[in-house]
Amino acid sequence: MYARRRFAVLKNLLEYVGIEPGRLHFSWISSAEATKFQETVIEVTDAVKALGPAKHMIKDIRKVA
Amino acid sequence: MEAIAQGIREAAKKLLSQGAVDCVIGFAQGTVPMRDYPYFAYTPEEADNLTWSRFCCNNLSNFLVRREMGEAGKVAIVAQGCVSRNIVGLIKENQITREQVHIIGVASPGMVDRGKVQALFPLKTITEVTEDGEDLVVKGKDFEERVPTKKVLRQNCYTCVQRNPVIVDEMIGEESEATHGGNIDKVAAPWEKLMPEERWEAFSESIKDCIRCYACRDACPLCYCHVCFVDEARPQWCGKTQDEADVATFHILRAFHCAGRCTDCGACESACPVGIKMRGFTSKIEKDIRELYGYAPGMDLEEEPPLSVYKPNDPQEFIK
Amino acid sequence: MRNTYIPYPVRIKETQVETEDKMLKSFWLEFLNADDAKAFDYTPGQFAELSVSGYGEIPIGIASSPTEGEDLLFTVNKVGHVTNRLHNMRAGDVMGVRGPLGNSYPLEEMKGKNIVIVAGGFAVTTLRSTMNWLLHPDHRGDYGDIDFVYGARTPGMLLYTDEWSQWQKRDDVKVHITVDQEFPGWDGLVGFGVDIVKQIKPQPDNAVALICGPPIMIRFTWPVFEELGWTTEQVILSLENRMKCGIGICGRCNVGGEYVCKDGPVFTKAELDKLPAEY
Amino acid sequence: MAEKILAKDQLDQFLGKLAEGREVFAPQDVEGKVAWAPLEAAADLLWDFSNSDMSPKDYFFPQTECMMRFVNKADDEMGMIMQAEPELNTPRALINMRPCDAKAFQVLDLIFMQDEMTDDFYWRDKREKSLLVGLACNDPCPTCFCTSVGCGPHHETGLDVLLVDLGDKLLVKAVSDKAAELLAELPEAEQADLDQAAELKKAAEDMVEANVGVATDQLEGREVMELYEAALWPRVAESCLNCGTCTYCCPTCHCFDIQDEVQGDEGRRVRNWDNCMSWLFTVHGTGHNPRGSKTHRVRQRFMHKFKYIPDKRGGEIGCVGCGRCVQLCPVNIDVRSVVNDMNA
Repeated sequence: MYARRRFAVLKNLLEYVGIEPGRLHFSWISSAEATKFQETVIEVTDAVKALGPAKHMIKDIRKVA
Repeated sequence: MEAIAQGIREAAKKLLSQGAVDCVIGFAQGTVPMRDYPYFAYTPEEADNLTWSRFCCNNLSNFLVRREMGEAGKVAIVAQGCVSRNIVGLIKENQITREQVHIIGVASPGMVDRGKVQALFPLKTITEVTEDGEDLVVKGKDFEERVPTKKVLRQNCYTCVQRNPVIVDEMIGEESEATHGGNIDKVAAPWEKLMPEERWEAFSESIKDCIRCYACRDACPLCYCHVCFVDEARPQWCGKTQDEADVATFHILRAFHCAGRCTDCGACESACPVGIKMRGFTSKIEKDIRELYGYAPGMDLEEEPPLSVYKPNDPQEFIK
Repeated sequence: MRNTYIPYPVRIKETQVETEDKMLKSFWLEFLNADDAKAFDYTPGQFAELSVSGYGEIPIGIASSPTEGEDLLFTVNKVGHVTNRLHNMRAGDVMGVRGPLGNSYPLEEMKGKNIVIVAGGFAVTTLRSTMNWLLHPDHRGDYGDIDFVYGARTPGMLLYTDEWSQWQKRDDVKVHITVDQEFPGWDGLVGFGVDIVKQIKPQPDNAVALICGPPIMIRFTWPVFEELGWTTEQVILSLENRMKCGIGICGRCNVGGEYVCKDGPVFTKAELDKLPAEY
Repeated sequence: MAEKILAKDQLDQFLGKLAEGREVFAPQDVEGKVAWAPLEAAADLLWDFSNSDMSPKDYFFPQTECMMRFVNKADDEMGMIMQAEPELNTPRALINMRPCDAKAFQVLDLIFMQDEMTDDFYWRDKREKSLLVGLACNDPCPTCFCTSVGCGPHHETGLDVLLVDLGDKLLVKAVSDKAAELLAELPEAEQADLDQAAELKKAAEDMVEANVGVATDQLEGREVMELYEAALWPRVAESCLNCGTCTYCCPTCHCFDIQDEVQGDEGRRVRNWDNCMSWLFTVHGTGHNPRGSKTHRVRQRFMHKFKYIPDKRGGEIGCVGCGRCVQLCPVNIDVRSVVNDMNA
């Protein structure tokens, strides 16, 4: 319940600085909810794949520093 | 302004000569224009060096947790609205006790943004700036001009909602209008109106000059962690390079760590040697905290910090 | 010009866990290139930066002596990111060594003098190197009497047992090995190193002492020497500070104007007394 | 070589020659700040400015610099061997550098290039491939104190060429022979030009002398411990935030950190500026910190510049009086007052 508040603020902040919505997910899953866990993982990976490679916050150490 | 400064000096002398406090934390006149600096008066004689002006841009409450001398003793501190709100925050976060501080309250006149004044005189060297009524008198080697003070205040001062201290032991001068008249909600989170791609550009542009000196963090009364996340070595959360990803990680996470605690005092922006305007992103967090949880940090000693409590009906449409 | 930041490639030849708590592990390293082995011309007391690609570098005293051949010995305490990784590496793995770095024990000036060595815990590493140098047939005749005092908390925490056991059999060196408390199966000396020094009463005439150990040991050992009439010029210490470049530039090992990595790590007590105690 | 004259309207030609085989950089007006940037045309050169906000040390000692690389593959043990980054491809020319900044490089040479072992490959590479063309200060700022630390507004140390702004033309003085070819065809200066430059020099020196300076005459004779234990340090440290502003804007501060970074198959060893104000800088793996308090750290910076470096490097002071830290310190810790207190 505390996390819900913190997460709301973080999600808004990340989207505010230009991280695409959909890269950050939050779910409540109990240890008994295996199916929900599986579904969520599929949903999240699909959503992130659909967005394609991240454009920001990516460090490339091959670049000449 | 000089009357207030005189009042501060008198109050400080009294406290020090009575032995009521060990030290009075205020400001003294700096050696460069528009840079009055945090000063620690231990004797009534030293209290003569105290001043008060529109160039007092540090948040003095920072020193309540960063001082090394005489840490055990009681101190007096000069506090306007935002500083008093940070004192409230520090008390609520168990960093200090109310009994340890004697608050010499002053109404904030609004502080000057040095960068704005310099920008009026591009590439020129400003040698002296003095306050004269509602104007600043700006002098250089070959010029002298008057600038209306209200045109060159820090952005946060225009939208300040609490110019008078929220807790006080003695007040110097009169209380002022509560606000400077600006509406924070009209200017907070300036990039909300942009498209996602433009937002990153705006954010990235705003931090591009960062040299990672961490003056913003070190000037902030919220950043009292003994080891900041950015200094943690095991694990190392954040890279040390000038790569945009590393620099952005620092700024985003620092801002987030201040969520629900930031009083918009502007000390970070005033401390920054390269003129980064952190409020471009910190104001978004504070806006959310106001809108989602109806909270303004440091306004009273009782209200629970917004990220340490919850309500069953908190917004959660983002949760699947 | 040689880029002195680039480590020499070496292969781990052999490893050995040294102590019962498994926190200290020794590594014998061989150079991949013969030229590098020649270039790595060192003297006991010097150290090197051990480099593990992807993890970083750590400054470690060289425990071997050049009299033992070209391979290098390092004994590493597992405390951080790099040392944790190093402890997981095995014989055959390739890593890097950068050095030799720093000054060394003043072996030239020590010639003709009696020598007292006091080592505490795992600070014995560069003193193992020194002992091997001093006891080598080519060098032994250059020096006077040698007392070697070495203490650890428990018998299981003593390093290099095979070696000092051999030294104990020699009649040209007095070896005093001690542990802090009585221990089942331990029939050697009991007590702190400083207690042994009190007992053997080393005489200051024409003598030099090398003391290496935790700061607390040094603090208690010096007064004993002082009592016996030793001067601060005769007592030689080795410092450990956080380091990065190892060549006297990057600034973090500064003690006063001295760089522990370049001007040290070996200093006389007289030299250190003139500097801030920032170590 | 005798002094030459370069008319400002001839600058494009001169810069054209300078740019043959070199990248040229100069302080310019970048969004209202004076910053070093690649130079496109003579028109972008500034003539009325005090100095760049940040020191140009970044050209020789970048804030982030890759030192070496390796292949990060468990099955490629030879790949794990570190390989040095390539040297600088194209030589550089830095034009309109202030004399204090050039002097700083000469101080740093004493530290980066000491002997065979302490010979910083990356520093030397860039130093040797750079031509420094200085611009004398005719109008120093109130925070300048170069003359009190062995430098001056028309100082030549560390430069290859010194320019003196004479209005519509520049007096060109070859300091090293590195730029002889560039200057060969320029006309020689008249006596009147030399006289004008000498007057400007005198006037600028007088201006700096009139500012608050630092006195360091007592420092050499004092023991390290006497200065170290002086009463002033806790008071200096009191307002200090322990941020890195003073060290990062400083032309002579040179402390750094070295770290490894990996990303998939790629690995590198990289150095980043670091600073003695940071708690992290000296802390040991055991948690012990030899400079554990703010007072320790603040003292280190001043002692290093004004006592340790002079003691160690033949009297050379580790400060060139550029005044950047005075202007930028968020709490106005003024190096001049600190040093004068040390010297008192």
